[in-house]
This record gives sequence, C-alpha cells and structure tokens, in this order.
Amino acid sequence: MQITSGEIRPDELRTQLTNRAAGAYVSFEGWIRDLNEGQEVLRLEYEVYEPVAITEGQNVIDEAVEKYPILRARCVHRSGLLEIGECAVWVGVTSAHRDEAFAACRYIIDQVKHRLPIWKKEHYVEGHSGWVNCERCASHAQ
Amino acid sequence: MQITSGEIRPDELRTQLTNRAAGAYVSFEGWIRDLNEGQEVLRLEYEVYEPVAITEGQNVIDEAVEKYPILRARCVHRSGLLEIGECAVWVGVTSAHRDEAFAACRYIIDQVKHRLPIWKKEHYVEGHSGWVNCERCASHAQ
Amino acid sequence: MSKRVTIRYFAGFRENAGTGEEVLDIDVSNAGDVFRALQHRHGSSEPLGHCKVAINDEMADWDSVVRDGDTVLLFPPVAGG
Amino acid sequence: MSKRVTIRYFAGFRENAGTGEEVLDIDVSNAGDVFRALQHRHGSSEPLGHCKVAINDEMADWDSVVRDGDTVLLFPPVAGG
Repeated sequence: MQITSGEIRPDELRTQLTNRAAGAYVSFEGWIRDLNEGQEVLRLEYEVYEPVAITEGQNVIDEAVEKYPILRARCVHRSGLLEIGECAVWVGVTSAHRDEAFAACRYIIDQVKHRLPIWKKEHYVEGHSGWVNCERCASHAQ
Repeated sequence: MQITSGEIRPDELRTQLTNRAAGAYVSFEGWIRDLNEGQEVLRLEYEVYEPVAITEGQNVIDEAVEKYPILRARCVHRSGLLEIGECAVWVGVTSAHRDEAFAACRYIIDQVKHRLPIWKKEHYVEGHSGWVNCERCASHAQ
Repeated sequence: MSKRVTIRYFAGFRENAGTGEEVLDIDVSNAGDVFRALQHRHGSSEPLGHCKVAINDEMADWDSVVRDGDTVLLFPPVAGG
Repeated sequence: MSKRVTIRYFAGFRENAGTGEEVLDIDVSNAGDVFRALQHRHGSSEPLGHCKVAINDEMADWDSVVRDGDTVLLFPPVAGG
C-alpha cells in the first residue's frame, strides 16, 4: 500500500507485478470525473491520514492474499489536489487464473474505499465546495 | 475488437479510453504463464480466424454495452507466437461507477474466451506440443 | 441431392485432415450433417457439442441449412479458460 | 476520573472544530465517550455510526478503552463510493 502526492503511473505499477506464473492481471483505477451527484466538479482534494491509511491498506491487501489464491496485489492512492481525468486510486492483482484476480481486485478497492482514512473534498464550478459523505460534520465548509 | 500480431500495449489502449465522465476503469490482461496443467510451457501459438473473431468479438462488446451502463469498452487479442510473460489478450472498460466496469469487463473476457475462433497451441519444454482443449481432434499433432 | 460445399478446417481439425480446405460434393442438408460426414472421412472423434460452426463467415447452428456453393467453417474447441 | 487526551480532527471535523488537534482533560472511559463529548463541544450532528476512530494510530472500536495520555483520532465519514 502506497500513498502518493505525485501522478499515479499504472504502466509502471503493472510492470512491477509481472511474474512468470501469472496468467491473469486485473486492475482497477478510480478517475476524477467531471460530475458528482449532478454537480459539475472543477477539481478535487484528497486528505489522507497516512499512518493509518498505509497500515489499514496493507491489512486489506493481506486479507485479499489470505482469502483468494492470488500471486501479487498492490494499491496506490493519491493525496492532495487532483484535476478531472486524473487517476485517484489504482489496484493491481495477478493470479494464475482470472476468477481470483477479479474477486481480489474488487475486494481491495471496496475495502480501501470504506476503511481507509481518506476524505474527498469536491470543488464545484458553482464556486462552493464540500466534503463528500460528510454533510453534517462540516456544515460550515463552504 | 482488434486482432494483432504485434505487442499489445495496455498503456496506449488505456489512454484511448479516457473520458471526462469516467469514474472507473477496469482492465483485464491474459498473460502467458510458464505452466499449464502441470506441464512447463516454452511458448505459445494463437491461431485466429480473423473475419469471424472480429465480428463475434464486436458482438460481445456491443452486448456488454447493452447489458451494463458503461461508457466505453475495447478488446485486443494477439495472434501468432508468444513468449512467457507476454500479454495475449487485453480488455478495458470505463464507466461512471465501478460495479458496471467490473461486470462488463468480466462479461467480455468470458464471452471472448468461449465464442471467438481462437485456438491455443502450447509448446512444452519436454518437446511436444498440443492444441489446448482439443485432445481428440488433433491426436496426430505431436 | 448432392451439393458442392467448401469446407475449411482450423487448428487441430486442420492438422487431423492434413489440409486447411477442401471442396466436396456431398449429400447434406445442414451443418450438423457436414460435421458428421467429415468426422467419418477424417476419423476425428471430437464431439459435435464441443465444436462450433460458421457458414460463409457468419456463426451458425448445427441445424443451419447448407446451400450449394456455401463455405462451411469447422471450429474445434477453443482455448477457453 | 479525568484523563488528559489528545484529540485529532480530520477533514470536515477539523473544519467544524476550527482546529486539527486539541488536548483536553475529560472524564471518559472509552472512544464513544470522547466522540459524544466532542460532538457536544463542537455542535456536530454527524452520527457516530458513520464515523470511525483510531487510538494512537491504531484503528479502534467505539468501546475501546481510552487511557490517560492517549491520542484519539476522530474520522468523519470517508468518501466511499
């Protein structure tokens, strides 16, 4: 598990997972899209509490390796300001066969999105901004 | 749908799928691994009957777009001789949310592997070779 | 009634038949008849249920009608997995 | 019995509290007590069930015991989706 404020490079990350025993590679990427719940998004800010995000992310990956017969798995998440189209999170999994690569990749991204202390603040074209999923804890954040 | 005898370049194919409305990108790659059903593989040969493989592959992609609310989907399959570690098939799907990208990517690779006229001949370290899944139709192929 | 049919073989079928294509005058009404005739001719024992067929480059069923002048493509089992 | 506890706020909680960290002497026994005390102090109405907590950089439960000198990290709902 890695947190980075620099650009995520899926091609380089993929290369690090190559393995003669691997027959399947599944990757997931989360991209910044221009619209969320009907609001036009200008850019996005990820606040990451790294000490816990890295430990908990590594727990998630270890769980995936335990649950599914995969070969390798990695996850990288961005922090800081991101523009539309940028890659916010990448997950890559290799295995002998594709069933387990799909299942493990899905498991990792689902758990990472729910368990890691990572918050997303959207800046809208209309001028205001807000922490996603956190309406009642930051009502002053306009 | 594309068939190629040249190297598959996932990074370039991924770039062709970028889209401001895309929040999720899922890709699958099939790699040549060094072992199949206990036999050590030296290299591999794909025979593709292109006219039907392309039409049927495009049918599969169109079905995926019909079944799932995705934005874009593509598939590229290699033909000819491949070495261990090479990418034999690539599928990429973008969508607003990840559920449908995972489902559509899985649908496409499953259907492509079952419906397209593409045959795989494995050359083993022990010297002989064989068409995968085709024991009784090519018993002379040693 | 005999029809002139072009048969194309792929992968293991080609190796088994010793040729990629042959033109035959055979008494068949559908693709399944072609499969069985060729199975007998070349001594292959691959079950029809594992194979697929196309007629004139379009995927077909085993009960699809074969007409005089058609090209029938016999596809052995694909790699799958 | 009062304990000296360092509280750290993140994202919306930090903006709501107007600070990222404060040290308080409070009478609490577990992490849930800390959450409720701070909710009252800063007027946040985010339900505890949507939030998470860590103690000294380890993920914890709301009934995890808080000891004198601990650092309690209050995590508002994450982006999810």
